[in-house]
Amino acid sequence: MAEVQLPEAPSQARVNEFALKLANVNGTGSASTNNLLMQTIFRMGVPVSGKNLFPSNIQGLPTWYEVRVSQSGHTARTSSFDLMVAMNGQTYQQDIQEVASGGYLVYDDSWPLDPEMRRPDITFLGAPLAQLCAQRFLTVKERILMKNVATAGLVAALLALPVDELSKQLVAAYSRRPQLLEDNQAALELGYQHARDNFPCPLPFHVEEVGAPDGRILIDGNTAVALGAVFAGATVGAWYPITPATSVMENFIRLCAQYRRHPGPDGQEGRDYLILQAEDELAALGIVVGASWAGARAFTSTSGPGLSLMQELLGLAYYTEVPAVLVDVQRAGPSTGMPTRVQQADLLSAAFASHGDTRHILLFPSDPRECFLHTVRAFDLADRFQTPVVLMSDLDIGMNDWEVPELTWDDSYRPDRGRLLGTEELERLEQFWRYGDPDPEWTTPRAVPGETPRAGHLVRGSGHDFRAIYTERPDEYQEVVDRLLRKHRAAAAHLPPPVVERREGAPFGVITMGSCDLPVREALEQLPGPEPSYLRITGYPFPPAVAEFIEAHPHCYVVEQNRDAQLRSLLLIETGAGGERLRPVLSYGGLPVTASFVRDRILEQESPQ
Amino acid sequence: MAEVQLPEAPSQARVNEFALKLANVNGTGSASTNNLLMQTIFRMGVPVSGKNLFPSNIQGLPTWYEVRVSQSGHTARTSSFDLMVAMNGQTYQQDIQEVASGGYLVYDDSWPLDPEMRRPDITFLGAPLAQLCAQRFLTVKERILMKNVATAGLVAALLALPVDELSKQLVAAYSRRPQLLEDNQAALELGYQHARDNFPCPLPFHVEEVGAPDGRILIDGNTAVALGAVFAGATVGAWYPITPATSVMENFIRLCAQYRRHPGPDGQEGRDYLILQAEDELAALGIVVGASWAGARAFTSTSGPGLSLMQELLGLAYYTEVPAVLVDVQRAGPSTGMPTRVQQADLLSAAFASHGDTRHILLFPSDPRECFLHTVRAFDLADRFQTPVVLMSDLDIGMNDWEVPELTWDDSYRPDRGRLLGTEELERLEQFWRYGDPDPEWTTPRAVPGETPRAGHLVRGSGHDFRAIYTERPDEYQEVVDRLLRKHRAAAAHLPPPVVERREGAPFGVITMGSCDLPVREALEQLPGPEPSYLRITGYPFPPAVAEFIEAHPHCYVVEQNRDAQLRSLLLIETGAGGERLRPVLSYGGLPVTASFVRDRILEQESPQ
Amino acid sequence: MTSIAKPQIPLLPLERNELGLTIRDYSGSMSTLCAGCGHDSVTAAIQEALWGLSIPPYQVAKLSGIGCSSKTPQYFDSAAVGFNSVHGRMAAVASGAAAANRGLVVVGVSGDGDSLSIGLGNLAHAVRRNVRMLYVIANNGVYGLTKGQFSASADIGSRSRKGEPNLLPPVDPMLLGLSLGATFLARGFSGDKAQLVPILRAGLSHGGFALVDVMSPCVQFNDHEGSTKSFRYVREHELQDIDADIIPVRGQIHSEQTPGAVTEVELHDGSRVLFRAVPEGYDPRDRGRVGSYLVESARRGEIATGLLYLDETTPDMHQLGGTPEERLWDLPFERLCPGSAELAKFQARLR
Amino acid sequence: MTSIAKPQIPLLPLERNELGLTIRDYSGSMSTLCAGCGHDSVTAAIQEALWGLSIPPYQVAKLSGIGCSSKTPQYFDSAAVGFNSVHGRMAAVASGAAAANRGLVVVGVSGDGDSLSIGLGNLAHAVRRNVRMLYVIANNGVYGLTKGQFSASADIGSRSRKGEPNLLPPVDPMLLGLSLGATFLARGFSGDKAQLVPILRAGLSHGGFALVDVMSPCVQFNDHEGSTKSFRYVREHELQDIDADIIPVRGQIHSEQTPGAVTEVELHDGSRVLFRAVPEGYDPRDRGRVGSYLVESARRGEIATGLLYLDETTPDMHQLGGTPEERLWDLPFERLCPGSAELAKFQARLR
Ligand SMILES: Cc1ncc(C[n+]2csc(CCOP(=O)(O)OP(=O)(O)O)c2C)c(N)n1
Ligand SMILES: Cc1ncc(C[n+]2csc(CCOP(=O)(O)OP(=O)(O)O)c2C)c(N)n1
Ligand code: SF4
Ligand code: SF4
Ligand SMILES: [Mg+2]
Ligand SMILES: [Mg+2]
Repeated sequence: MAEVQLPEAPSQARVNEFALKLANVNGTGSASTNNLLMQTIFRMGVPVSGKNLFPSNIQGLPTWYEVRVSQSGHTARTSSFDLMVAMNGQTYQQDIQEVASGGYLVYDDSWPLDPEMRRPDITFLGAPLAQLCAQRFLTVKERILMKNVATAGLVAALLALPVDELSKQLVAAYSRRPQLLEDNQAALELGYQHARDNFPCPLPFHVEEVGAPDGRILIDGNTAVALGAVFAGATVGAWYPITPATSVMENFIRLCAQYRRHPGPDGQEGRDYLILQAEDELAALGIVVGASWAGARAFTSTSGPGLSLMQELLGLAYYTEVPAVLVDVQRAGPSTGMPTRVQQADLLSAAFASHGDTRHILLFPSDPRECFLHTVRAFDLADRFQTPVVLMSDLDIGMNDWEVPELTWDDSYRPDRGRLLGTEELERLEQFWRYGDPDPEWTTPRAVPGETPRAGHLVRGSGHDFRAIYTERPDEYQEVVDRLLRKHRAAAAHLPPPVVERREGAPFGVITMGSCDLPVREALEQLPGPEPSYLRITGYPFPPAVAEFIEAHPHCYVVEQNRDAQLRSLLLIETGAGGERLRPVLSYGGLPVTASFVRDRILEQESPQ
Repeated sequence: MAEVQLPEAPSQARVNEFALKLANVNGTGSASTNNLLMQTIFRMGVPVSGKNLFPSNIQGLPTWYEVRVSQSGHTARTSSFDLMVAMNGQTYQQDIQEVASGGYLVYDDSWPLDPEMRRPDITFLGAPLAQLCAQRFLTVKERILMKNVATAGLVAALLALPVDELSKQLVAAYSRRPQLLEDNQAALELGYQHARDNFPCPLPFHVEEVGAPDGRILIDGNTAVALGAVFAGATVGAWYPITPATSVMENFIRLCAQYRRHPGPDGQEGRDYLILQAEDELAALGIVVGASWAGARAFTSTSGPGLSLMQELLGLAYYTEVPAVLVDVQRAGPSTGMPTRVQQADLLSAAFASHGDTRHILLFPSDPRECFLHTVRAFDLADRFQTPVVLMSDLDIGMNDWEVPELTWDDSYRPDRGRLLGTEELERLEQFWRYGDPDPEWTTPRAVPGETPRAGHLVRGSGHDFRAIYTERPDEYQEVVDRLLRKHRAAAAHLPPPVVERREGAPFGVITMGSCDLPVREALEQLPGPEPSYLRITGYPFPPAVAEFIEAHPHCYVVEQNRDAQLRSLLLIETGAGGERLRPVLSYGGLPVTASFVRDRILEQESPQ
Repeated sequence: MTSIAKPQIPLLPLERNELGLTIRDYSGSMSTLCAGCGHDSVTAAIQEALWGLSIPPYQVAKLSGIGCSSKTPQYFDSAAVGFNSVHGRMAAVASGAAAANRGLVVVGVSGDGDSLSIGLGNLAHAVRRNVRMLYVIANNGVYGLTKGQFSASADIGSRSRKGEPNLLPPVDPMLLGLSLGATFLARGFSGDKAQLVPILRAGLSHGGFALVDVMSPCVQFNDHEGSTKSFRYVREHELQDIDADIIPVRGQIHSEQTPGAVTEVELHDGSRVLFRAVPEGYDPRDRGRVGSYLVESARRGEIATGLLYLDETTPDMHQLGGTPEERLWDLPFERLCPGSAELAKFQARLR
Repeated sequence: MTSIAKPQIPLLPLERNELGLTIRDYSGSMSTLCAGCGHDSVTAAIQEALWGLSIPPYQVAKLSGIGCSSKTPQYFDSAAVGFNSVHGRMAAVASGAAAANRGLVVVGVSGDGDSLSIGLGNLAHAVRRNVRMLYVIANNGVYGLTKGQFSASADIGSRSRKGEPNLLPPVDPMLLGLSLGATFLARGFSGDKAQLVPILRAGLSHGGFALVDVMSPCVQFNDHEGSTKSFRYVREHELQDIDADIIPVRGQIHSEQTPGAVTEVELHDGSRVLFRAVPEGYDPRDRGRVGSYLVESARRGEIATGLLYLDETTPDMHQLGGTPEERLWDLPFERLCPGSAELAKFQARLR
C-alpha cells in the first residue's frame, strides 16, 4: 500500500503546499512545540492541519505530530512528508521511511546517525540540539523541555515562519513566569540561529503569509461539543473518563465554570449546572436518563467500551421514550483496541444499541464546527423525539485542532423541548396518557415529575400500553412499538441534511461520513475522468435523498474507517440497494484515512489491471 | 388480523386434529393439570404441543395453556380453539372470542355466566367445579388445587382420554404422599364423572390412541441445552437468573448433581463441575471468559437484558480469541419488554455484539432436539474458532415442552478443542506465538496458564500483534483483525448446514429460522399454487448455500419474530441481495407465530387485492 | 395487568393531614404481588410516611429497578410520576432525577438482588454522592421475581425451597453503607409498621442519602423453616433495641413511644429524630462503634433494627455541587446560554 | 511497545530460590510506566514474593483490568500466561480462571479506579466467593491512565493537579472488604518493600481471597502537595504498627523483623504468618474491632498498614463447590460425559 506522491505538489510550487512530521517521546513537553508551529502557520492565513499521534501511555513512548500546510485547502492527513523532524532515536528507522523523495530529515547530531539509516534521495540536516541545550540550561528537566522549544526555532527558520510571532506566543503563555519565559525565548533563538547559520533556510517548501485567518478558528471537536452543550442549555453532565472522550466533559466543566456561575441572592454560590463523575458508564448514562426524565437537558460522553456498557440503558431510554444525548468519540476497536487511534467502527453498535428491536438516531459531524452545531441539534432531536441521540464523533475530530469557519450563534434560538408539557397545559388536558395521542411525527405528550397531580404515571422498560401501563397483550404492545418505529423514521426529516453533490455524467458516486470528508474530497480531485458525485451522510435514519443518490448511480463507493463496512451495512439494510451497487473502501489501521488511499482503492476497482 | 379457519380441519375429520386452551390464574397449581393432559395425549402417540402463556409475576394473574393435537404433525401454535376451558373470570370475555365457530367453551357455572358474553355459534358447557370441590375438600388451598385436577378429569372425558392413564400419572407423582394421592384421584374422578353424566362425551373432535410414541420424547429446550452442556463436557457454568433462561442453568445444576458427583479417593466430595451464580451478567460472562481462557469448557445463559450487559466482554473474548458459549433464550424486547413472551429480536445485538468491528458465531436451533445438538456444537465451534458462540434459543423453545425425536449420542464423540496445545506440543515448538502461524481456517495456537514456561504470553483486549504484544502499528494491528474476519468466514463451513428445500418451479422462496420452522412449514402447505422453496437458516455466518438460494428465486419471504426484520437485515448485509428480493414477514406480538399469520401475509403480497 | 384499580371499599371517615389529604390520596393501583408478600406492607408504610409528612403526592418522584419489590411504585401514590427502570440501575437513575430537580421528594424502592447483587456498585456510589433521597431495600434474601434463587443478602446456612443451603456470607447493606460513608442507615421489618413508618419518615426528612433496609419476607420462596428472612425468624430474632422516631416540622408523630434513653438529633430540614438506644449510650453518630455493634449483633444471629447511623453534617450532592436553590431543569434559558457575543469573545482565543 | 526487552545489565551472582531460580527468572518486559511510578515498585515486590515462595513462574496466572496499574502484568513473570482484560472485570475473569484450574497461582493486579469505581460490584462479589487468589490494588487515588481524575479512593480534601479538591468520601477497600466478609485484608506501601513483600507472600499463601491494598503514588498526577496519596504524605502518615511476616514451608523469610508482640497464625497451606500488632492485643481475627481500628486510624488521618484482617477458617470457592482436587479443565472426558446409555435412561422419563 505504498502511497503515491501527490501530483498537485510539484517541488517548484511548494510554497504553502507541503507536509511535515515531528517525531518525539511523550511526556517530554513536545506538545507545546507542536502547538507553537501549528498556531503560527494558522495565523499566517494558510490552511493547516495538525494530527497528534500519541501512544496509550503517559510518558516515555514514541509520539508524532503531523502538520499539513495546504493553500488549496487539502488538509487531510497525508502519509508522506517533505520534512521529518526526527527527535526520537527509537523510531528513526521508521521515520526515515516516511520522508518523500527529495525531502528533508532533521535529526539531533549530538549523537552520530547510523550510516545504514541514510537514504540517498533525501537531505539529512543534523543539529546538535541536545548539546546546545546542555550548554545553555542547567537541570535535566529544563534541558529536555527547552530542546523542544529549540526545535521549534529550528523548524521556524527552515519554513520561514516569523520568529517574532513564535516569540509573541511564548510571551502570552509565560507572561507570569519571567524565568521560564526567558529560557523559552533563549531556546527558540538558539534553534532558530543554528538553522539560519547551518542550513539552507528557508527550504524550497515553506510558508508565506497570506493574511490574517479572518473568520476562521482553530479548535478541537471535543471543545466544540462542550460549547454546544453549554449553548444548548445542558445542565446535567455525567461521565466516566475514557480516551478520547475525556476532554468533552473536562471542557464542559471548564466552560460551565466560566459561563454558568451566577452567585445567588444571598451570596451563596450558584452553579447553574451539575456534573457528576460517575463510577462507570452504566451509571453515567443512568444519571443522564434520570435527569432527562426529570426534565433537564443532560448528556454523557464516552468511547467504544463505554458504548458497550451503555447498551441496556440505551434500550431503556428508547423504550420509555426518555431523551438522552450521548457523545461517542470513536476510537479503534474492538475491545480496548487502540485507545489513541481513530476508527469509525461503532455504527452498528450505536444504531441498534441494545437487545430487542431498537434503533437510535445518530449524527455524524465531519469537523469541530459540525460538532458544535450537531450537539445543539442532538439536544433538540432528543427532546423532540424523546429518544437517545448519539453524536458519532471520533478521535481525529475530537482531539486534534482543526481549522474551521468561526462558529456563529443565533440569539433567538430557543430549545425545542418537543411535547414536554408544562403544568398549565397538563391541567388543561382532559386526560394525560403518556404514550397516547401521537402527533403527525408519532411523538406523544410528556410530563416530568413534581409538577401536577394531573400527570401521575409510571414509565417502565417493560411492555406497556399507551397509558404506560404494563401489558402483555400483543395489540397493546404493538401499538407502542409500531409507533416507535414510525417515530424513528419521522426523525430523518429533522436531521442535518446530507451533503449531496450530484454531477452530470458522473461515472459513479462516492459516499462517506464524518472525518472522511476532507480526504475523500481530495481524492475525488485526483481521480482521472469525469468527476464522480459525492454524498456525505450526516445522520441516521437516512432521508430519502440517500436512496435516491444510490439509485441515480450505477454504483457507489462507500468510504469509511472500519473493517466491516458498517456504513455500507446500514445503507444495505435501510435503502435495500443490492451489494453490487455499494463497494466498500475501508481504512482501519487507526490513522486518519488519506486521500491517496481512497484514490488508489477506487482506481484499482475502476481500472483493474 | 382475523385468523382463517384451517382448511385441513373439516369438523367431521376432527379426530386427533384440533386445539384446546385452558385459561387460569397463575400460582394456583394449574401447571400440573396442563402437564397431565399434555402427557396423556403424547402417550397416545398423537403429535401434540403445549404452549404455556404465563405472566411476569408469581401469583394471581391470568395464565393460559394452549394444546394443539395434530395427527398430521401440525403442532405449531394456532390462535383459534375448538375447546376453551375458561377457568378465569377475569379473562372470560377475551377467551370466548378465541373459540372457533362451532367450538365449545367449558366454564365453572358455580357462578352464573353474564348472558351478554354468550355467542350463538359455540356451545357452552357449564360445570360447577368450585361447588363440587367445596363439597368434597376442606381447606381453601385444597379446593383451589383440586379444582384443577377435576378440570383435567372433565377434559379427559370430553376428549376421550383414558382416565386410567391420567390416574397412573397421579400415582407416579404422589406415590409417597398417600393423602394427596387420594385427593387427586377423587378430584379426577369427580370431573370425569361430571362430564360423562352431563356433557356429550366425547366431543366430535377428540383423541384416539395411535400407539406408543416410539422414538419420541417430550422435552423443553432449556433442559436440552443443559443436557448438551453436560454431554459436551462443560465444567464451569456461570449465570445470573433471568426469565426465560433461568431453567437452563437450574437444569445444568440438577444434571450435574446427577451425573457428575464422583466421590474422591478419601471419600471427600468430588463434584466435577463448578457453577457460580454471579452477581450480574457482566460477571457471569467474565467468569466464563476466565474459565475458558484457563482451559475449561464454560458457558452462561441469559436473555436480552443480559445480552446487552455482556457486550463489552463479548468484544473482549472476540478480540483476545477466547472461546465462550452463551445461550440467549430470547424474549420480547426492547428493554425489560415482556419477559414471559417470545421474540427473535436479539440477532443484530448478538451478531455484532460490542463496539468496534466484531462479529460472532450464532446458532439457531428450531426445537429442543437442536438445542441439544447445537449446544454440543457450540462448544466445539467456540474451541475450534476460539471465539464466542451464541446459541439463539427463545422462550417458546426454551420453556415449552416439545415433542421431538429421541436424542441420540455417539459415544465415540470427543470434544474438538481446536488448536489448544498440550504441554508436549508446546515444548516441541521452536517458538510459541499466540496469534501467529494461522492454519487454513485462520486459527492460531493456544496455550492455557499453568502448563509450561515455554508458552508465556499476555493476551489483551488492546491492539496487539501476532505475538500478543501491544501495538499501535497499523500493519501489525491489521494483520490480526484481518485474520479474525477470515476466521469468522471460515466458521460457516462448520456450522450446522442450513435446511434447504428447493422446489422445481417454485414461485418464490421462504426463509426463516428457529422456532418459526413448524408454522412456516404448515403455512407453505396451505398456500395455493406450486409449492415455494424453503430455507431454514441454522447459523451465522452464512454458508454460500444461503446466497445461492436467494439468487435462485425471484424473491423470498423472510419470516421472523421481530419488528425490525433482523434476519433479513443480516441477509442483506451478508449476501448483498437487494431489498426487493427479500420481503419481510414479521410477527412480534410476543406469542409464537401461527401458520395462518404466515400464510395470510404471503398471500396478501402474492395476490394484492 | 398491574393497573387493576383498587376496590373502593367504603371506610370510616379517614384522618386528614396538613394538606387535607387522606391516606387514600397516596394510594396506587392494586398490588399484583403474592398474597401476604412483605413488600405490600413496605408499600403501605411508605404511603403512610408520605401522608404523615404531608408531602404533596405529585412532588414525589418514585423510582425502582426490577424485581417484585421494584414493582411496588405502581402500588402507591398514583399522582406521582414514576420510573420503573432496569435491574440494578435505580440508584443511578434516581441520582440523575435528583440532580435535575432538587425540589423532588425522591423515593426509590429496590430489592436485595437489585441493590446488593447487580446494583451494588451503583448503590455504593450513590451513597458516596449523598444524593438526597429515600432508598428502600425490600430485603427478602431471595430473587422473588425469578423464583427463589439466593440473593447476596441470604444468610449463610439459610435454605432455599429446594433445600440447598446458602454458603456465601451475606452483604449487610448497613455495614456496607457504613464502610462507604453513608449518612443515614436504618433498618426495619415489614411486619412492624409502628417502627417502620417513623424510620421512613426520618429517611424522607434526611438531607442526604437515607438507606433503609427493610426485612420483607417472601411468602413464596423464603418464608419456610431454615430461612433467616422468614416472618417467623425475623419476629423471633429481631433486636428492637434501637428505635427511631421523628417529629417533623411538617407533621405529627404517629407511632407509639418506647420508654428509654433518648438522643435527640436535629435533621437537615429542621425536623428532629428521637433516638432510643436500648444499649445504654448507643450513639448513632459514632461510626466506629456502630460498626462493631452491627458485627456483634449479626454474630449473635440477631438483626439490629432502628435508626442505626446518622450523620447530619455531610453536605448532599447539590451542596457539594454548589448548585442554586432553583431546579436545574427549568432554569431560564437566558441564564444558561452565554449568547453570540460571548461566543465571539471565546473564539478570539482560538485565532 | 510495551514489550521492549529489559537491558541485560550484568549483575553480581543472584541468589537462587528452592527451584534454583533467580529473581530474574520472574521478570517481565521493561516497564513503560512513568519514571518513578509507584506501580513499578509493586511489580518488583510481586516478583520478589513469587521468587521468595519458589513458585514455578509458569504456574502463575496473572490478570489485570485496565489502567496504568493494570499494565504491570506485562512487567513481571514473562513465563506465565496472563490476561489483561477489560476495565473493572478482572475479579470476574480471575474467578473463572481459578474455577477452571485450582492449581494456578492466581495473581490479579488492579487499580483503585479499576477496583473501586467501575469494578466495585464485581470485586465485592469475588470477595464473597472467597476465590483463592492474590488481588492487589495499586492504589494511587487517581485515574492515572486517563490523566488524573479523582478515583473513588481519593481522600476528601486532596487536590488534583488543577487544584480542585475532592469532596466525596473515599472507599477504603479494607473497610469495604471487612463489611463483605473478606478473609484476608492487608495494606502496604509501594515505597516500603521490606513490609510489602512479606504481605504479598502471605497473600499468595492464603487459602482464599487475599485483598492487598498498596498505596502506590502516581508521580504524574497525584504526587504533589494536597494529595494524600503522595509519597511525602504516605511516608509521613503511615501507621506502620501492624506488620506481617511469613515463614512459608516453601521458603525462607526475607524481611527484617520488628520487635513487639507476635500473634502466630497458621495459614491455609501450612505456612505461618507472624503478626506484630503494636497496639497491644490487636487481633486480626476480631472482625468488629478491626473495623473500629480502621475507622479510628482513618479519622486520625493515618493509614494503617500491615496484615489487618485474617480469617483462615472460611472455605474457599472450590471447597464451597465441593470440587475434586484435580483441575476441572482437563478432567478426562469420560468422567464428564454420561454417555449414550445414560442418555437413553434419562429420556425414559420424558416419554
Ligand atoms: C439485566 C437483568 N438481569 C436479570 C434480570 C432478571 N431479574 C428480574 S428481577 C430479578 C431479581 C430480583 O430480586 P430482588 O431485587 O431481590 O427483588 P424481589 O423479587 O426479591 O423483590 C432478576 C434477576 C433482569 N430483569 N435484568
Ligand atoms: C469501560 C471503560 N471505561 C473507561 C476506560 C478508560 N480508562 C482506562 S484506565 C482508567 C482508569 C484507571 O484508573 P486506575 O484503575 O486507578 O489505574 P491507574 O491508571 O491509576 O493505575 C479508565 C477510566 C476503559 N478503558 N474502559
Ligand atoms: S414471589 Fe415473593 S417477593 Fe415476589 S411477590 Fe411473591 S411473595 Fe413477594
Ligand atoms: S500516570 Fe501515574 S500511575 Fe500512570 S504510569 Fe505515570 S506515574 Fe504511574
Ligand atoms: Mg429479593
Ligand atoms: Mg489509580
